[in-house]
Amino acid sequence: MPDSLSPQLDAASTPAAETLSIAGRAMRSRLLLGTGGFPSLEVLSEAIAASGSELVTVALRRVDPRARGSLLDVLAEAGVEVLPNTAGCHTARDAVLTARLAREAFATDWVKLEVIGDEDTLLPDAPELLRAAEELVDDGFVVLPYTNDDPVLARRLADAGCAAVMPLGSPIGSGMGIRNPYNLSLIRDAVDVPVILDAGVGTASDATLAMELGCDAVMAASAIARAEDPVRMARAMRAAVEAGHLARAAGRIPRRRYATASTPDAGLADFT
Amino acid sequence: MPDSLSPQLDAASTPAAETLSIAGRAMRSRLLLGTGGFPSLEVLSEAIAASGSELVTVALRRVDPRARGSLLDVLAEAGVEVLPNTAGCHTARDAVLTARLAREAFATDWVKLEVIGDEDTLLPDAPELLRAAEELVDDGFVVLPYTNDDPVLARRLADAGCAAVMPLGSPIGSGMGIRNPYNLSLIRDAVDVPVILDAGVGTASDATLAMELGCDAVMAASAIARAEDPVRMARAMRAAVEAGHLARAAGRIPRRRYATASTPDAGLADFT
Amino acid sequence: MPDSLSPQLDAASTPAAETLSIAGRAMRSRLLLGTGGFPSLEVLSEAIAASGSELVTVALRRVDPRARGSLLDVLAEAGVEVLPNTAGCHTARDAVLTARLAREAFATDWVKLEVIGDEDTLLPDAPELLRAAEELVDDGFVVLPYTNDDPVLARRLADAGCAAVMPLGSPIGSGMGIRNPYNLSLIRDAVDVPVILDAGVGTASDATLAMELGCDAVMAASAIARAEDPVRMARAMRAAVEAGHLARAAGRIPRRRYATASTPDAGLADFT
Amino acid sequence: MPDSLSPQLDAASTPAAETLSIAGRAMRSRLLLGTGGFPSLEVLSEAIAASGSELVTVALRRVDPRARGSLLDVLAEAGVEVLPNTAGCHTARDAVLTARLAREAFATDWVKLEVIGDEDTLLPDAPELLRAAEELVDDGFVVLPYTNDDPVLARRLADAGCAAVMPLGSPIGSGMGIRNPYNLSLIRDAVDVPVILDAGVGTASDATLAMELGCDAVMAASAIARAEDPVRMARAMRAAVEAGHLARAAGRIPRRRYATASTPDAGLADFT
Amino acid sequence: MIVLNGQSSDVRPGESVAAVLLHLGLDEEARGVAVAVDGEVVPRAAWDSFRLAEDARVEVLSAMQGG
Amino acid sequence: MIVLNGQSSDVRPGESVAAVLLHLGLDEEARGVAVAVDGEVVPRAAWDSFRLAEDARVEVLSAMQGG
Amino acid sequence: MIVLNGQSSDVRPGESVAAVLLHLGLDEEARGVAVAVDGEVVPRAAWDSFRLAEDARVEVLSAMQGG
Amino acid sequence: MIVLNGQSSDVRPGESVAAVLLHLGLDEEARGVAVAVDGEVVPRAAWDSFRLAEDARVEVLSAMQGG
Repeated sequence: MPDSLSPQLDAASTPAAETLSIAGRAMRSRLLLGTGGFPSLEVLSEAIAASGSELVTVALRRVDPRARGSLLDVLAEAGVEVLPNTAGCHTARDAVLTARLAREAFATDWVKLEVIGDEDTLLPDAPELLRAAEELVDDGFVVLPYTNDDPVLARRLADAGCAAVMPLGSPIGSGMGIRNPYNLSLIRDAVDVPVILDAGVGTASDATLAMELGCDAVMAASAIARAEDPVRMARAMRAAVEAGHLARAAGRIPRRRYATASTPDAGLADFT
Repeated sequence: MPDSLSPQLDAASTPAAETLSIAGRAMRSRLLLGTGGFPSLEVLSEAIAASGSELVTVALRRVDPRARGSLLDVLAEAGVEVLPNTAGCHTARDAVLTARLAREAFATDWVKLEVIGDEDTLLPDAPELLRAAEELVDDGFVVLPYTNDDPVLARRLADAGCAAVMPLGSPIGSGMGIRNPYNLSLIRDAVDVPVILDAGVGTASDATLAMELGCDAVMAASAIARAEDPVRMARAMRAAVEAGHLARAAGRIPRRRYATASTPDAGLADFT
Repeated sequence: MPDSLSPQLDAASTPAAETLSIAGRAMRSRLLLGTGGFPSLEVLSEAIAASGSELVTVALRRVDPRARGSLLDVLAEAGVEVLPNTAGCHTARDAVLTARLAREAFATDWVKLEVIGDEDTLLPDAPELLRAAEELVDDGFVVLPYTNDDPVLARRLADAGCAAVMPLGSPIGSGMGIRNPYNLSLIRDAVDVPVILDAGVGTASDATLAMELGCDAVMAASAIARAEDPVRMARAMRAAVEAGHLARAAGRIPRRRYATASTPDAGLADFT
Repeated sequence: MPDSLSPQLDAASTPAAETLSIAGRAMRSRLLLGTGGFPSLEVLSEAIAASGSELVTVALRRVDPRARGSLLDVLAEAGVEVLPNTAGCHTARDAVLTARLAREAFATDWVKLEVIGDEDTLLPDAPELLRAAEELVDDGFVVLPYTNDDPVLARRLADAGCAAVMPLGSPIGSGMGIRNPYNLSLIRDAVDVPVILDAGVGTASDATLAMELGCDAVMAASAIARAEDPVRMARAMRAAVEAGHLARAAGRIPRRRYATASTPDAGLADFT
Repeated sequence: MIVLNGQSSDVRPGESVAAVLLHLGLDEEARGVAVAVDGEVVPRAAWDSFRLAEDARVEVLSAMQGG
Repeated sequence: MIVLNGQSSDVRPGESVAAVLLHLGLDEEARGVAVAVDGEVVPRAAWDSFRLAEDARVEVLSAMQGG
Repeated sequence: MIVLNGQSSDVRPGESVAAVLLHLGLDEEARGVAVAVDGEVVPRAAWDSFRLAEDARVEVLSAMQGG
Repeated sequence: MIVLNGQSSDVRPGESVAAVLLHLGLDEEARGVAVAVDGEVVPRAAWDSFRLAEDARVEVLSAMQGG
């Protein structure tokens, strides 16, 4: 690999796989959608359609007699798969229990594993996350862990049997994009499972960059749900992910310090 | 306008105009294509189709008896408009004369005005550029000047009657993307004519960012022509420009130092 | 704290402590020096003097009958304290054993704890690092762990009783500086023990920035030892650390999108 | 020169000149100080002493009967040279006239030439600036133009006979530092006269970086005058400029994508 | 006293989980629901048979927009 | 001696621009062609009438891929 | 009417620049002072001899903190 | 056979750590030296008394430039 300082420069041209495959499930869309933060279920429904997403996250919370079931109905109508998360869990124990309850509730053994270590930044707790991942993999779950951008932790999660890794670009909902593109590219090199950028996406270019860095997919929640026009942003993200996926496969030009004429001087007229 | 350090934060939500309008000509595509550097006219033809571009640049050079006319035939078949450039000119005089010859040759009064001030970087020469622009506007041309990222010069070019301004992101063919996003956003604020990012685009995310910063269109030449797979990169750029254009109109979320939970804690179970 | 995107903006003015205090030991210098990579012991000796450092790292390796003792003699003459490291260890067990051997060899219970998780990047292994730190703290060591830039792990290390945390800016010897200044500022907020930037420093401005972000000290090894002129670079780093330390305490001006005249217009002449 | 994307990588090791020489005047200090914005003349006086500066700027404004002369007295006592500026001028004509009045008032033919093109950003007007510079050089002035970061304009100003060029890092008083380090390094390559970073400096690391990029000196005004503790910031800037100047001359290590062990594995113990 | 979703309830010891769900207006076919008692999952198949002990802490959870 | 596109040519003084184009295998309908003589544009309409002077410098240009 | 530093003044036509400076409390030795009349520099050496015309616009400038 | 710093050695079982150090030209006052046998630290105080077993793996370490 080129001894490069510029993560994208390592985006060697690779055949653009037509489908994303996680734990044997093939998906045409490379955009995962979070369902939180939308102004209404109607807007959520429209945004799912606009995004083309096939996999969306849901949380598990105490039954609210006032609003029951309709979320699952909306997702069923949209024809998307449900990916339960363990949002709000601060220990491996709570996360594992929540995953098991989600399996009961949604009849899926997939789980987006979150073990939070800090209230202000909602950053993951590395040792607890690894512990929970190991336990859930042993218990037969398809584990997609929300992790920080540490390449070593990502590799250990993959080695533990996680079906994918979901490193952050920056804190959840911060909209700060990818703070350390270099680490994302190292994670891409470090693991063989799919890499899904999770958290921090603020706008379309963040998603495009993530794909160019070698991510296999991008997860967007607040960036779409809390945009002024969520449905339009869903379309933007869909195009952004496709753009970045195509660009990586197309093999970008190298970065150069100096210019390279796009119009040769050969045959230039002399008017002197 | 918010006293923001983050150019994109100024991307106030604006209705996404369906068409780009330059000097009264409406175009659906917001991607301009350079024709230089393609491995063959066949690839150029495919790339034009993949890009959806409606306006492509050509240069004027001494007649080569061996290869005559076919370029114009290709562009005619593609149904795109020709935008002659003055590439290679280092003085206002040469640029003005080249523009007049292009008007003769291509029966168009549009010109992409380039006045180069340095051989290594191919950066424009600000005073000569302004002089040439003033002269050509007086002569009835529709002038699209290739300029640096100086907001003051951009405004002076617009004030001189240029139909658009084409600031660089970084040197021609360098692939370094947008070195100073802040200046691009200042240029967006400084002029009322269309702003077209010209030069420096290396990959799709550069184009997406440019649109998010408020550019009305993006010009790509080497980034597509010299990519390992030019046609695929043309598709990537088309999607990238659309993504950025939609994202700006959708109104991105603000950047925050800390996290904002995308899953509320309300109703969180207590397993203690 | 201001909801700021710009780490330095959070550099609230704090009284510049005259001395750095780690585990009760006060030092005037805020620059730690690594002894590896110098062309000779003579240059090392000069560089130590030029750097003003009072604490330098050494490694523990198999006795080499050819070159024995002189390193410790040089350090003794320089009047600096020795900080043994556990470089090369990949497990908590090896790191703990190495720390105990270092205590025997150097009669110090201080240790710079390194537990490496990857050969290419030499990034730390978070769970193993935490385990080793806990064990060594229990064993009475003054533990200064080399950690990644994860604020949660840093807080857990501090909670475990480490005397300081030594987050990286970028991989050891990479010279890439601080890849994620934002995380460094979060670490500053997350712990009460001294924060010492370790690894990644390439040149003086990296050290200045680290101090402005709130680090209490900077560790430099390759940046000085492998510079073309190590002694001159040692002087540069000394000044750089002082500059950043003073600047943070001086309370920098805020960043603004627009200009603020340094020369008021009041009283401006009118020559029209 | 290396085809590098990283401006600092081009910081080839050069002998660190002991003194800065502008138009034949040698100075030991490489920090220029602006006198505007200080809370009092007393603080200004202390800050000058702390900064070690030998050249400070003053403006020309309508006589204020209430506060006359004392500024010049303070500067005389400080033993610094006066560099009049043309702040507030928007045309070549006004700037030239102001320079001539300054020559009358301060008996110096040195002038910091400012020709402003925009009220919000206070960015220079390139064509007017070049015109004024040419006229003042013809009139025997030692011209130090405040310019944007365009390498072509910088070279034309130097070719016109300016004694130095003073490119901006970002808008005056914005504290945004160096928005485009790449352009600064191109300017360094483009001219033989001293390059003095002017405008945008917000904190010490900005000044250190400027020197590492190859600037011969740094001008600071608001960064010092409007800091919470101006005198302390003056000390910080003095150290920062020295650090960057030494670091460039010391020849920094290259940036690498991967780590380079600062502690070799040779002789590593085997505890298995 | 039995705690249901963090609040004291009038559920009596010896009642089944199924009965508790009825209290909440949920029948056994309710989609997207899961139950934990004292920090352990109670599988749907055991909702009828599982009897709540004195001081049981019951969590009845369902899908919510998130993440 | 007349210089055609930077090279000495056997074009003789007094010949028309149209004649020069024929030398290059171009007829008057040639699309995408423009001509400058001694740094001035010669409009298509003048190709027949414009006669080349001694030492004329002629530039005959056409479209090329670029920019 | 003569305008002094942007404001109408009671300076009368025919007065010298030196006289104007006295109005402002400045003598000829005043350091750091420069004078422009109608957009032209009036050198210190001419302060005595230079007589102000009807409607002259006078600018008297000195050092101020700046830049 | 006893392994000394990763290499086979002629150190014989029953010899003391102190003796091994002498093999390496180190006396008991040697500064900056530490010894591990079979993955355990042998404190300086035990160098005399500690006898090496068959197949002992001995690591004798000292300071090296690093980090």
